[in-house]
Amino acid sequence: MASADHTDHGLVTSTGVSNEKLGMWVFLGSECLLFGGLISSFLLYKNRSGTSSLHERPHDLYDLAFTSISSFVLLMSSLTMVLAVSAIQRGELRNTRVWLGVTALLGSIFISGQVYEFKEFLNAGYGFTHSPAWSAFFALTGFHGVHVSLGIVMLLSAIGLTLTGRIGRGQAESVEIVGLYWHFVDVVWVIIFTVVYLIK
Amino acid sequence: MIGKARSPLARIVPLALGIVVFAAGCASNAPQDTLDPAGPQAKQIDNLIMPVFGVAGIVFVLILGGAVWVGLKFKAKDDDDFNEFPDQVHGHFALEIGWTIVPAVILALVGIFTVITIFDLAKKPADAITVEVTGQQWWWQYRYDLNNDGSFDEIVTANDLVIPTGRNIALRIRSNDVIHSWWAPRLAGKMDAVPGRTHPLTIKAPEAGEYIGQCAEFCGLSHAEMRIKVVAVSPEEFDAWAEAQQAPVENPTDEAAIEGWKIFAGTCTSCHTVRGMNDPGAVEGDAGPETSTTPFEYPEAKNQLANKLARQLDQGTGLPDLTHFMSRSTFAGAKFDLRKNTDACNALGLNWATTDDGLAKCLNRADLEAWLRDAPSMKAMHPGETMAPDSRGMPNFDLTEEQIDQLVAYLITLK
Amino acid sequence: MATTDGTLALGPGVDAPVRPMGVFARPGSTPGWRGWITTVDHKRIGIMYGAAALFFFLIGGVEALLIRLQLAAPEGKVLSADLYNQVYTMHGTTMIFLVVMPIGASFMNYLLPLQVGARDVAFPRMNALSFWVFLAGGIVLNSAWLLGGGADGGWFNYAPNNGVMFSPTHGIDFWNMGLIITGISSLVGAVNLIVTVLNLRAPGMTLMRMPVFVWMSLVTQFMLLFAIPVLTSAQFLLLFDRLFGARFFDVSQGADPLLWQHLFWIFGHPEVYIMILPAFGLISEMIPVFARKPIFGYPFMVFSGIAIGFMGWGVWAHHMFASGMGPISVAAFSVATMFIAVPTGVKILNWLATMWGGKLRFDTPLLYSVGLVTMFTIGGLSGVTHAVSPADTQQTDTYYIVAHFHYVLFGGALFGFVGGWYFWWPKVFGYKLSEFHGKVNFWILMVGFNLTFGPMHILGLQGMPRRTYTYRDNYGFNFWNLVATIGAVIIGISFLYFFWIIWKSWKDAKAANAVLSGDPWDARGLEWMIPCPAPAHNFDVTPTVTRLDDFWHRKYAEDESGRLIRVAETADVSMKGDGTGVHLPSPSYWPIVLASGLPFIGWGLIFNLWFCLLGGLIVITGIYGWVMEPADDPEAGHGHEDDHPSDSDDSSAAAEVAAPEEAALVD
Amino acid sequence: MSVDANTVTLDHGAGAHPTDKLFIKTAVLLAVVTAVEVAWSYLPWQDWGDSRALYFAEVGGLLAMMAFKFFVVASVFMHLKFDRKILTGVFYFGVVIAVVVYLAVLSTFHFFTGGGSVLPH
Amino acid sequence: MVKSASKFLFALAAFGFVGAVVYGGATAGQGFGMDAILGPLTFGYKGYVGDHVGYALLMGLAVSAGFLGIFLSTLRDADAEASAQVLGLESVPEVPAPVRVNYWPVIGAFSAAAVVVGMAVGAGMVVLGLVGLTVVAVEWASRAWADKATGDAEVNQSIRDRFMRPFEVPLGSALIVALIVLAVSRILLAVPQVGSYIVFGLVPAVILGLGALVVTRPQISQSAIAAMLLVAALAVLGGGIAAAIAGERAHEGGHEAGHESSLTTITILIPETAD
Ligand code: HEA
Ligand code: HEA
Ligand code: HEC
Ligand code: CUA
Ligand SMILES: [Cu+2]
Repeated sequence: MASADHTDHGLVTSTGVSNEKLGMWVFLGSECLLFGGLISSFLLYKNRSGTSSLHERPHDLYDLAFTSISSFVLLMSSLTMVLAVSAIQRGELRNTRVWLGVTALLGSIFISGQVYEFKEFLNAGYGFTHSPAWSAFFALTGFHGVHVSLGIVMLLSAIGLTLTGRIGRGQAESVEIVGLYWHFVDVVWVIIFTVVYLIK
Repeated sequence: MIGKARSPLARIVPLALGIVVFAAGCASNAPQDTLDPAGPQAKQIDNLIMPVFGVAGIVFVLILGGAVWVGLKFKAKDDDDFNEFPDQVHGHFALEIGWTIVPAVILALVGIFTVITIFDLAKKPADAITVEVTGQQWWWQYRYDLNNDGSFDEIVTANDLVIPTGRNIALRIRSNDVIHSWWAPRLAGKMDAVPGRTHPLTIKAPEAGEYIGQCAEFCGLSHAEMRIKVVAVSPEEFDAWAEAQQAPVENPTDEAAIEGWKIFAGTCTSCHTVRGMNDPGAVEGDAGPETSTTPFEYPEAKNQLANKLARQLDQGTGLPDLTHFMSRSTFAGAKFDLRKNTDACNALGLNWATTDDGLAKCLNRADLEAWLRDAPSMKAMHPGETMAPDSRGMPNFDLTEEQIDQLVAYLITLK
Repeated sequence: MATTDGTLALGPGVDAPVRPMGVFARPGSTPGWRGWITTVDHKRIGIMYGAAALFFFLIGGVEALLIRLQLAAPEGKVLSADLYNQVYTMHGTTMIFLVVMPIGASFMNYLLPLQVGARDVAFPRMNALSFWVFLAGGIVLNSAWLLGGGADGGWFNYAPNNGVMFSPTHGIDFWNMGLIITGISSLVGAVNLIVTVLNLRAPGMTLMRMPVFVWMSLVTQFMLLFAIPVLTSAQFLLLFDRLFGARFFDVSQGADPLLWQHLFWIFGHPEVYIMILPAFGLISEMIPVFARKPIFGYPFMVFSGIAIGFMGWGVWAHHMFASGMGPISVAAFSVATMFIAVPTGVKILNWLATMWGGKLRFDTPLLYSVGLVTMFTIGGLSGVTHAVSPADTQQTDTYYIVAHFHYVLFGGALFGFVGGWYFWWPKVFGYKLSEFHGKVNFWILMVGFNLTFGPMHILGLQGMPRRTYTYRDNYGFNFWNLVATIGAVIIGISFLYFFWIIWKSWKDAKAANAVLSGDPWDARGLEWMIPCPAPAHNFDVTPTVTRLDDFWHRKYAEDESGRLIRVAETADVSMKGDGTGVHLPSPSYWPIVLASGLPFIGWGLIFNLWFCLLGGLIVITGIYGWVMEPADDPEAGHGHEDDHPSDSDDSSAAAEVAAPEEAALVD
Repeated sequence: MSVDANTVTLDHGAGAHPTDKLFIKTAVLLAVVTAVEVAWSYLPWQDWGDSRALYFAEVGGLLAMMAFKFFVVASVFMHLKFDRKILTGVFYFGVVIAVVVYLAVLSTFHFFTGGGSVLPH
Repeated sequence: MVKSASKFLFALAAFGFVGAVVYGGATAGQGFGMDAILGPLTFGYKGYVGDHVGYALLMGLAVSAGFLGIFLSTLRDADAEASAQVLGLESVPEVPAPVRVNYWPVIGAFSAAAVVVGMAVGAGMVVLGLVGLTVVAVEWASRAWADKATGDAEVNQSIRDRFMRPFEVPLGSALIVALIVLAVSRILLAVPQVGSYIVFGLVPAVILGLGALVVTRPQISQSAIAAMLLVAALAVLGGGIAAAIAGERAHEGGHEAGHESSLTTITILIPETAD
């Protein structure tokens, strides 16, 4: 595969950043407001866990040790993601695939942890429809989970595309952009972990 | 080409000015006119806004006048050579800074008075009567705490808010279902009734009379018909009224009324309350209803949404309390007059129904009967076909004319 | 590795058929409706936005007329209470989301690339996507009329009245899904246009050389970018509540309905500036042309626009003055709101100053521009009286508010847009709209508009609440309501007239069969440098910009005495539109395919989740088909290899910007 | 975020390319901070009294570490530090608006003054 | 042009559709009437559909087969004969038979078997079998079509890819994620709480370590990596299945009683400034 870089097309932009990358960053700026809305809904509602006899609040049931591990996992996936990006920038396709794969796997483990956590709460009698606090909890973490899952699908697709040759060194930026999304999701978890889990 | 006289704004200005002038001099028979304040709270608002209208009016004249003037003055002549250019001014820093600062200063002034007024109006009034105002689809309920001891007196009314003149009334505004907004323009600005929250509003009526208002937040089907009537009476009259409100009802003696009483106990009490009512069943065949002392047991009224929420939120019940129904002048969210709206009847005041004569002359029997005949056709409601738990409003009971007469005969005993 | 675009061999010695990949080839430039469906040309997309918005305007307008008919006299019987609530809700929603916003989008799509000197937008396929998604959202929203009735909670749909308990029909679900979908469209569009403006400017076009319209669009798109997700998050909460039994607005479990109000208005207030700023930008382009002077105080115009954009984020709670937030919040938002009048005032005065001392040619676009300046001021001033929060507790939810926002929305945004139509019509369609009829129409509209909405000030101050399907005979409301209804009919007639004008001017132009010059108004922006109508490839060569209003300065320059004189004939500094060898982004099927999946997801959530599956499949197909689509039409015979980045959108447009550049400056 | 440098030929990030070593170091740093965060939240704050100052120390510490992590991930992993400033501009623009606006919302609910009770009573 | 391949697909579509309507109506338990037909016809919007899963699968079969059919018949040039017509050739170019191995029949047979066995064992297996059958039908049909498209196997493959990849890549990825998530979360649920920490901490550590290993040792061959992945996949799946069979761990006496402030409702009083 030809290692055509953008510059080979004579691509010129007013800011020196490619359209795709600028577009992704602009989009991430917008995502802040989306997650902000969900986070503040949760904060507002976190103590409002309903009127039935089951009135424990989300933070009465957290398994902090477990969630800490899952935060580590996601954090490490950010590392592997960035390693994948620098691998492809160097043109090491094999390593790119490995790191992308590891990232995807770590992401999947994170999601498994979330499913596990959700199931535990459900077992304790708290579901999405229980009360404002629980609705907000599931909506926020679930939304994040959906983002992570989409990220994983993107990563796996990227692996697939490196295999068929549609992504090569010349398209390192595509991987970088997937990476931006991935890191953003990680950064959102950084906030959720502190604001939702650690602060009582 | 368009002639000179028809420059862009020549027509708008007189029209717009006319509007402003007209708006300022308020219309005569507008009972909800915000520009005709009566209570001190409304007056305070009025005093604040009038100068602001003035400022706005001046800016309005300056800008629109300016636009017209510029338009006329610099309009190109038909024979102008367009290749002759006007001065190519690119801007004028001082000027622009000027018209940044001047409005800012004006607004800062307005802002100061606004903030002062906000905090002034939010003050907790001294020596007030507390009234809990509960909005529900689509009428208002009032509960009184006359001595402010935190527990309610046995005064529960609907539609008419009776208050003494010259006294601060501290309203505690709540809701049993969706958001409403309590608004009697001549007394005060609006305050939303938000379920789950309690919002304060202070009103005071300097003079006796009726102050008209209306629910002002869209609250569903009959939002347009969720009306408000504040009846201000002298303190003496108020005390008498308050005492009468707390008295228990008497059992009916009239034969038709007794029949009506039975129907009421059978059909209506699943929703409505009549405090102190006796069980008509317990006195059947006895010496007479007036000797009965068995208090009536109300079936649980769970079929209406408002009731459910009211219980959960621990606030006023969700359906009109009819104990002293005949002391009101309106019914069904003040949509209909109970006391005929004639000068003679209005002059009878709160006690219009205490005399047979007053009742005969002033009872709006037609609407009341129509209500009992088929309430949903009188006011858009969601009564729910099977009185479902989310029903809101009074259903049609397919009563016969005779039953309706009997019910009315009973209702008019609820003085 | 097999190349996906290789010519398919039919066997030895057989030539490839014309379309080697059948329907899977990237479509070429097709004429007719297929060409429109697959187009990625920003100009065509702009036109489609405008056409769709006009269509929705008819719907919203008919709804408005129904409202006015019902209210013409007390105790009206045209609509039932239930129907009235649906009609006014859909009226407001339609006008805002399906009329004013897309007309703004239409102007921005058409003009931004031209005004910054670009070949197309940054992501042409995404541009097509945002249009089709918008259309899908509009269809979902309005499909409610056919599937059980429209939303009935008002355009801001307060909780908990928007819950299933209180609004059991599906109307609000359609509202919710429809607006989530149009939100996606706005978001995609915002990313696209922001990148376009930031990245695709012609050489020499620095930020402070961009036309004011480009600036206002940039601010608008940033506001959209940040406002839309807030609405979306609120709508997701509502969706979960209504369709999956969540408790976000269940008061009996401790929810607080004010949460919805905050989220809605954090979106809602920036939204009102999103609606007005494009119109501000348009008239900033038009007034200088007809005053024959440059815009007065360009930097102030730019910075006040930016200031409005910033301040717009700090005032949302002025819609909640009566909601019981407590005096501190009320005071803060009250004061913040007032100060937004400052930058807006700067704009108004700068427009007047631009006209001042000019040589005003009152063509229709200028009439509408002045109409905006004056009518918007009226609306702005009533806005300031709302900002006085104690007074607003008397005004809120009355017709005084209705008067305010129709003055700013109709008298502001729509006046600017209609003026813009007159101004840019020749650029888009190659013929001018009739000046004579345009002026007559303006005055009819002006009278109708003021008759309709002027009296609402009075009605509101007299205490007539909005959103009421009926009013009483003896409240003093009758006369002005009748006047307003008459006014509304006049507005209606003036729009019928407008449509007739379009038709008539088109016929006349066809009969006359004259070719319009590229610069019929002697205007200033780069878009006037190319022929009317604009050729598909925009500029023959990418212009190099040396100052604001570059095109104007190529025509005119100052002589020794400082007076402006013509230095070049327009034709000499214009482009002929005959550029060759310009490679344009290829059309694509996938945007419309992807968009067509969304309504199914929307309907599916409401009726049957299996539809979601179908919709989801379509969307996924769309996305991956899109990603794997070759960057070019294979027939184009374009030499360079096709291994474009696949996870991201086409960089083709950007790549193609590298078309020939102007070698030397003209002067 | 004004970028007046017009039409710059594209390059992948101005400045030198960060090395993998830097990324690994960063990750270790982040891991350490996360560990401190967790430990911080396990400290027996209640036993030390319930003064406001203590409360602010607890919550403030957590928030500070969170902000630090956010910033580091964005700067290093997401290359903001090495990339053109416009990217930092558009992203942090959103972050700042989100933070300011949502904090304002929460304070209208008296969230920080007892209504939603983050503070001890 | 409707050729035999598309005819087959249309027949399959019709079969699936009729099957879906009959099945949906029959399992609706509504007796025979308008509803029983209307329901399945309108996707349950008007009237009833019985067993949703079976109905949806049959419908899915109908839709996908129909889609393929339309697709095939629009693609005149995919057909040798048609191409010949277009090009005005005298003779139809020769189309060699496909040479690649076809696994789909085997998978199809397994799926069919799963359905049959599932009839006896349980609904889950039937569903699995039906899903398998659908996948097989789609994949096989697309491949059969692509194999005849031209004489060049590589080109055929690329045609097939262009068409199928948009489905395969995302659905395949999603499937992988779903399997991992299901399996791992099952394991976490089955082991005791401390064990869950260990599993949850160890698995990512191993993944990370192996990743680092592979990257730093370029000599590790492709097949070794594949073997590693296979082992890991088997471990995860095996663990998941075992965990699912074992069921969730017993609940450890619930959580501590929790806080006692049974807040019934939250009522917010707006503070008024004092006099
Ligand atoms: C295009 C849309 C648009 C625009 C631009 C504006 C502009 C403004 N709006 Fe408006 N507004 C709406 C659309 C808009 N609004 C809508 C749709 C609603 C109702 C929503 C609903 O409830 O359904 C609404 C409601 C609304 C309310 C809530 C009312 C209520 O429901 O109780 C308030 C309150 O403060 C308000 C204020 C303002 C202010 C201060 C401005 C300012 O930006 C105006 C500034 C302009 C000027 C002031 C004129 C020019 C200035 C000068 C010439 C300088 C000199 C001036 C002075 C010194 C005063 N608006
Ligand atoms: C840009 C936005 C916009 C525009 C252009 C309009 C245009 C109009 N609006 Fe709009 N309106 C809103 C935005 C807008 N509105 C919003 C946001 C609300 C609040 C909703 C809510 O409370 O939730 C509202 C609410 C609203 C109300 C208050 C309803 C209530 O509170 O109960 C009223 C009442 O008169 C009204 C009237 C009109 C009229 C008469 C027009 C006219 O200008 C319309 C003119 C257009 C036409 C007439 C159509 C074009 C012509 C034809 C179709 C030809 C056929 C015509 C004839 C034969 C006569 N509007
Ligand atoms: C299902 C509940 C229900 C039942 C049963 C019911 N009502 Fe009502 N009633 C209502 C509601 C709700 C209203 C308030 C309607 C409104 O104004 O919007 C009302 C209002 C009234 C009013 C007007 C009260 C006022 O002050 O506004 C009267 C009188 C009345 N009902 C009488 C009766 C009688 C007599 C019966 C028995 C035949 C009856 N109701 C049975 C629900 C009920
Ligand atoms: Cu109650 Cu409106
Ligand atoms: Cu606003």
